[in-house]
Amino acid sequence: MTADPTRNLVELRDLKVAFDGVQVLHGIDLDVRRGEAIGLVGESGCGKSVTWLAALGLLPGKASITGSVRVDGDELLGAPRPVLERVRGKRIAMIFQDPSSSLNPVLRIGRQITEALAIHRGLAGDAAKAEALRLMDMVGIPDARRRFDLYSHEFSGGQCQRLMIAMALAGQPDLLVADEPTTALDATIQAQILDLLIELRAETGMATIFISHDLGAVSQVCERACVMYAGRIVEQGKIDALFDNPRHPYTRGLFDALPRLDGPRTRLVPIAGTVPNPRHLPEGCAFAPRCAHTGPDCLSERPQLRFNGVLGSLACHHPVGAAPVAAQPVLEPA
Amino acid sequence: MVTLNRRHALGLMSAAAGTIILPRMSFSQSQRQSVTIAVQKITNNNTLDIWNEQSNVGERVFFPNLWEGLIDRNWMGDQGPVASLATEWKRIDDKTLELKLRRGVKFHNGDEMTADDVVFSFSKERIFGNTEPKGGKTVFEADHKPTTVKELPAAIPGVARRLWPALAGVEAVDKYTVRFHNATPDVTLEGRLYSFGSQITSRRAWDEAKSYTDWARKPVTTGPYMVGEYKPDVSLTLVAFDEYWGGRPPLKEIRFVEVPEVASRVNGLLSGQYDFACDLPPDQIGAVKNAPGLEVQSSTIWNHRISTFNTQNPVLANPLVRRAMTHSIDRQAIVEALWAGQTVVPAGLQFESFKTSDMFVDGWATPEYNPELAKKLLKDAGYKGDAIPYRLLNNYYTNQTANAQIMVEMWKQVGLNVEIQMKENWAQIHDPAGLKGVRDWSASNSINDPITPLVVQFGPNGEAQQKKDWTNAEVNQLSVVLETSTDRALRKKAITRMLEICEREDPAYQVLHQNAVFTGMKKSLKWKAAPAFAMDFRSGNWNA
Amino acid sequence: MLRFFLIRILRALVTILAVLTFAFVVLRMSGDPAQVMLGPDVPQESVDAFRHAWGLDQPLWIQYISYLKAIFTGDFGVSMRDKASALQLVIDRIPATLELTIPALLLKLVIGIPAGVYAALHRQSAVDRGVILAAIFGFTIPSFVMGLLLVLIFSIILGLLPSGGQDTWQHAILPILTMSIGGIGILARFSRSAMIEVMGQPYIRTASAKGMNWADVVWRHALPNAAVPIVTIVGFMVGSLIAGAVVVESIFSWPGIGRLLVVSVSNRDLAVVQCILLVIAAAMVVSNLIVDLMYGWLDPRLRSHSAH
Amino acid sequence: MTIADITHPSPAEPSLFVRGIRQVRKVPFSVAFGIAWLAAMVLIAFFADLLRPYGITAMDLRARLSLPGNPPHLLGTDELGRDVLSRLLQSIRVSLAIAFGATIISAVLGTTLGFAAAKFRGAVEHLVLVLADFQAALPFLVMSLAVLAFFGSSMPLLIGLMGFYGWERYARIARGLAISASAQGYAAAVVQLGATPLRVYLHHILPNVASTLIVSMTLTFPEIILMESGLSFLGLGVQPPETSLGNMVGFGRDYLTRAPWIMLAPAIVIMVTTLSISLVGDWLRDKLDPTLR
Amino acid sequence: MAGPILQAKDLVRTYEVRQGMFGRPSPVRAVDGISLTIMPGETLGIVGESGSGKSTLGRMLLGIDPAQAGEIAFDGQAMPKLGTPQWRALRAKMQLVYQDPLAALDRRLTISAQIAEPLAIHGLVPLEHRQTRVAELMSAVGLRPDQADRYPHELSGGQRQRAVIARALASRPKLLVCDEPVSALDVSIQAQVVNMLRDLQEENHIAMVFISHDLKVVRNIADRVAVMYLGRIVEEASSDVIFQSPLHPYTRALVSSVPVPGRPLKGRTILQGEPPNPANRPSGCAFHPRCPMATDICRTTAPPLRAISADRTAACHLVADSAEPVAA
Repeated sequence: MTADPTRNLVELRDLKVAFDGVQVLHGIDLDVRRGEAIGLVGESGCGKSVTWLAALGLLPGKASITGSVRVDGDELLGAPRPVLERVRGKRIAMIFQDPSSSLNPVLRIGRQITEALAIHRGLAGDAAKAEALRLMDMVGIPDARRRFDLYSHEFSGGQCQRLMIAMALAGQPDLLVADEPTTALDATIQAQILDLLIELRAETGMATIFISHDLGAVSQVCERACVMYAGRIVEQGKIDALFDNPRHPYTRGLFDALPRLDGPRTRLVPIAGTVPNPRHLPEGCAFAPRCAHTGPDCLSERPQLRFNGVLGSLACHHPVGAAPVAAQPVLEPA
Repeated sequence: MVTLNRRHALGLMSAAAGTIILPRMSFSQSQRQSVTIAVQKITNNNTLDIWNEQSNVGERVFFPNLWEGLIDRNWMGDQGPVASLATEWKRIDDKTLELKLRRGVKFHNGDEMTADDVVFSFSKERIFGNTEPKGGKTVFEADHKPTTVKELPAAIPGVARRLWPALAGVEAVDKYTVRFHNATPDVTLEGRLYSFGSQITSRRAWDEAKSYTDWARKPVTTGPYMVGEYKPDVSLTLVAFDEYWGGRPPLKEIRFVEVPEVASRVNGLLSGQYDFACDLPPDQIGAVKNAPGLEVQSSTIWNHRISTFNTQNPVLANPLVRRAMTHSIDRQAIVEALWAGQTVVPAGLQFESFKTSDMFVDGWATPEYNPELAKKLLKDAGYKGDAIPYRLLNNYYTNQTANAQIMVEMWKQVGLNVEIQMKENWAQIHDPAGLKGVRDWSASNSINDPITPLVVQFGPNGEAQQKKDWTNAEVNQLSVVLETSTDRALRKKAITRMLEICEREDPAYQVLHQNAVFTGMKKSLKWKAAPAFAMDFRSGNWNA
Repeated sequence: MLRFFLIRILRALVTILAVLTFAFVVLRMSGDPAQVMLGPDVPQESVDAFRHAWGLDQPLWIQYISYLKAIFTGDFGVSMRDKASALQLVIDRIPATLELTIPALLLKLVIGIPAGVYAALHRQSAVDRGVILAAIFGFTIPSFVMGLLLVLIFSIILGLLPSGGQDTWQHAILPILTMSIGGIGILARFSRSAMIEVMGQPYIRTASAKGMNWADVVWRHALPNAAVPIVTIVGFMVGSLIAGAVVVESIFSWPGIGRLLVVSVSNRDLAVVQCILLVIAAAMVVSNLIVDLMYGWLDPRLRSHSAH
Repeated sequence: MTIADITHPSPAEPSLFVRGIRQVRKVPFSVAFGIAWLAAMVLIAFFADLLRPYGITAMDLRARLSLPGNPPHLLGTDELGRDVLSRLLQSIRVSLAIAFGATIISAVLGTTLGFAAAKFRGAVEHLVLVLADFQAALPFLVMSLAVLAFFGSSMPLLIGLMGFYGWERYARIARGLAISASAQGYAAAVVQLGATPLRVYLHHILPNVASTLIVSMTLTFPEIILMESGLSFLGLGVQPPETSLGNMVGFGRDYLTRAPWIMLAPAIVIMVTTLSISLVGDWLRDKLDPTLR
Repeated sequence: MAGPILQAKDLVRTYEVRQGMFGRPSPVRAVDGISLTIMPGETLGIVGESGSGKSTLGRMLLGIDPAQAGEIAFDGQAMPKLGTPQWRALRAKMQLVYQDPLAALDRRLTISAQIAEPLAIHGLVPLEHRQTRVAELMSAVGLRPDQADRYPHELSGGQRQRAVIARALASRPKLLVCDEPVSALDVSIQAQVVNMLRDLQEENHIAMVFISHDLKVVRNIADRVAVMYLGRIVEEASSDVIFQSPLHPYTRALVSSVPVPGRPLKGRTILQGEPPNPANRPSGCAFHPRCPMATDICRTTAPPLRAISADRTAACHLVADSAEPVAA
């Protein structure tokens, strides 16, 4: 494939998803360049997983999806099933939150990996097995040869996630979408998996989408992050800029709510209230009811996501923090 | 031998002719038709032994095609006696009957029938077991000593002794003459000879059979058809016995198939799968008749449907209540509704056959349908509406359940509270535990004498009294008269009085109607049903 | 696992013993077979002789002990009607029943499962609704009504097929159809819900995300998982193969074990009834054991657990 | 995957009435039909005495097998000239009573045994499992055939026997759910609060497994109606002069060609009723299972 | 000052696990000789990987899982036998808050009914005052009065956890064991619940055992922290100290695996391997196969938990008897 290296690998344009008439995704625009690692951050229900399930056509039939999803310029939305199947796993691979239930319980692990190899690389027999063993080694499954014929329930959660990654790597994808890959895992294992993702990206050069509600994890894996709230991207930018100087009150709130391992043990600063019901979104800014910085315009007019040069983009009428390039963290209770 | 009788000569000639024109004959044999008959049940006991399978389904497959007696019933006629394996018979005295056997009768195994086979057919070994005749001792001990160790089913001796309570023995006078010796005087010896059971089987075949069951599955008899294949509960195939003394049978095969469902029998007849469908309830007549090419043969049979009373029931102990019950039933309405008018309400527990021996009581009738009278009787009896149990089998008899429901409704009209209790089998009907009331039964006339059914069923040894349903001292005295007296006038007086007691004064039962059978068949077959369950497939009744 | 199977086998044996005892107690407690066997008109001496001949005059517990003893020596008793070995009678009838029930089972499997799976994969489609409706219809019509209707249509009106009996293969068509229609409905409904359940599992999404084509996802990933619950109900159907024929064999005058049961029950042929109950129970128990084995084969998770 | 969090009090909560209307509108036609039919059946069962034009044994021997549609006998008469409509109404009552009684018995029996197995484990559990094996090993029709034929059929025996139908299904469900509820989750939480076992089982576990049990009941209910009709076919169901749907079909089968209404009227009622129960049951299962909403 | 509210000594809990198809059952020590003391009003944090036995320990402290060996005294009294009336009565004094509030709540009962349940069980508040008490509890945990008649599934995760906490507090317990109470919650909600727990605890002077794998939360809420590895406590100290200067290599690994926003992963020690299966307990120090500093003695001899300094214990051969951290 002769892909233009400067062109975006994946382009999402105005991606909207509704379930039974309830809009849960309100127009997502996102460009993924080759080799890039992007984090999608937000609370549960904000639409970060739905975005990519929708892009790959993995949502159940009752979901209605509009907008555009292009991979190397080829439209995926509304494309016939075979086209989608060629993209899945081959161009874009995806791994999921709960690795134990995401592996087929009645099929041997080895077979699940070789299956992917057969689909995307036409490997069969010993060649497939050798390659599968190599992948298992690569993701750090000890004693892969012996465990090739085991079933998923005979592996721990962390190992299942490694196996999922091995399976995802089988198609040598251009983009790996990791949907909360570490949420269900222990902190120590979480660190190992993050490490593995970083390493693999370095080795293979595949782009990574890292979906997580854990800001710490995102900051380690990604170069760029999008913060989502109620089905929209509310802030987007380089990881350092975003973390050093969050502009959106929501992003800011997320940081403030995190307890810290260092510094004085202070009272936590939560974000008041809860995420809104997608059936009953407020008219203006969806975050307005929980926001300490609202003006009258927030209640009436929804702020647009505005591109802000190198700093990324932002959808807020009343951003917090220092406006320009300032890198002064402001820590005060909200 | 000079005196060759005519039939014998004919037999020889045809046998000779047969050898000459064998090919043609086998051709014509293949031309002979076979029929398939759907029946509800082939046999109850899975044997083809007349003594073991004493039932109306047995009657159908046995007579007159398989089993023959010394004297046969005139199946297509008045049900009276006709000469069969015996050509003539005469009384030596009150207790002794001598019969001349027909010569040249062949068993299915090719043996000729002789006096020896007759003696065997009435032997301890074959039927009586260890029982002794009433009023005497077994004679001809040697003849009756079992020569084989075949186990006789436990039921047979009892059944045999019921039909031949006082048969002391059968004497083979010569090869073709036998004498029946009774321990007591009996006017009905001839009648007993054409009753269900007294038919003749080959001694050699019995001796050769490995077990009773083997024999009973394929009994060797003299009938026009012999057992081809018998699959219990499935089918019975009778095949033509071409050496039959009465000439070559008209059918190649008669196949009885067991089809328990009425609807399935009718359906099979309608779809042409069966030539005959037996045991049709009257309501199916229309469905068959309306189909092209099919007809229904209906005939009343010598069996009356009755219901009997249990006088141990405190309510029924009062004869007034029983009388009320007999007057509440509109028998004619039942006959019209359930039997499409195809049967009759008889003159009490009497049969036309009684007329042949002048034992028919003219002017006698079932109690009239008179609800007002019934109500009055109940009032007189002081009946308070106590429930009277009615133990009922589910259509053991044709229309039984429907008939019972109608009767209960009719009883209800006069204020009688009769409660149906459905039972599964006779043991439950007769279960001594619990209160009994009224139950269904039927009464058969098996010899042309009022001794059947009245004495046999309601006399001192009859089931009604044995089961303690009812008893009456006078009836018991009269029964002795009927059983032993040879004075016709006395006997007639006795039966008249017995009817009065059993049906009016101290009702033991009430007669409902005569039974009838309905057989659906293909019109083209030109066959007539006998007034019996038996189906006659001899040449006289085929394409006649 | 081994322990698990030992326990299962032990339980199976206890079950058979329970069935044996049940059959014995129910059959003996309910009255006297002699009366039924001999009919209403037989004299008392015959009844007594019969009862003595069959040991029915002995105390119940002695009969029970001798019955158990006989069973352990492989003697299943003798038919009171036929004097033949009860086991032999039953075995003679089994082929006829299997002639109907095995094709019926195959029909159920071949039509029911695919219909259910197809309906599950095309939920809310016309086909789905059709399958559900047809399934419920098939299941709600009493089998004798179904049988009579089929006879009415195919034998009487169309004259295509025989209405009863066991002579040719055409004779088997209507009874097989009658037997299978209800089962097809049950199996279709069951397969449908099993499949819907499986299709909602995360590993199906994983398989799709791998880029596997739809058919392979269904065949290789969904079906093996859906097979686990389906096997349960199929196992039950296999077990009831012999018993399932009671009504249909009566309608179609088919000389199988179902009719033998009905006839023997109404004749109180104790040995035969006991033997049939035993054979049926054994078939059920064995098929349940096989289902348990199949579980282990189909679902590796169960292999390492000693689950019940 | 959490797609929507529908937890919040929306600003303008619609009134109960409006919500009710919405609920009704959401019910598919087939389910609405099923509910209506079942309601009608229940009404008939309660008021059969008032509704039926004739007594069930009242016969008119002159008007046997009269065609449906005539004014005195809307559904015609049967072989004894009894009004089919009257008998049908009574049959519905009797069949529903049997099916209902038997379903309740088997549900109570099964649930109790299932809970007992879950609570005591060990020997009790094995005993229950052996009983369940026994029940599964003898196909129900065969067992009923043996019992009823030998003891004779009566209403209490019939209901009692039918009460055994499907109990093992409830027992398995109840046992499984109770064990998993006790292992973790709400039941353990309540135990931890200091509740007595009785309170835990009756107040918490039972209401929670009730929906599954009710769905299971919707499965057994039509099966029992069918089973009774099968027994009636063999002459072992409800006994005359009492009548039931199965009994009517059983006795009416001989009149299939001559007077089809005798059999078809109850057969159609059986079909539509079981169909309705299945439809409503399926719908209920979806409604009661929050994961499918 | 009063004595400890809860004192546990040498607690052991084993259960049998069958390995493989034909394996014999072998005992697995989920909790292996743990001693703890909790003072009234104090919060003890317990951290460790999954399988370390921390949840089992929590349940044992409450007497829900019986101990096979060792003893527990609550308020100076020995723990009564599981399931006895005395045991049930004691439930009013000690309560458990679960990780998954949805599972812990009966989905067929309203929130208020469930909050009132301990009151009914223990007959604490007369019927007529129960509603008032429930209302108080609800407002204490930050639930609105209009939510009283809602069912669990109608609430958000955070609200459900509040309801569980309200239920746990209804009987005014002296000890609260929280098993991962906030791990299933979003960050913003997590902070709300943690704050609330702290406030309630202070107001009511409740002792608390806070079990979590999230070091950041534990640090924030706990006064003292015990680190568990494979059924044993490997280090225990005040929470200010233990994460600042972890002594045990395992604690250090745990601390360094916590991702901190804005701080890259590079240069951290990542613990390799999986948490070991309790059924195959390594010889010597259970941690030695994963320990970057393991020496021979670690492979053969299990280090005892010993006091390193005042208020600080650790179980490691390499930790010196001073408060100095081991050399990296």
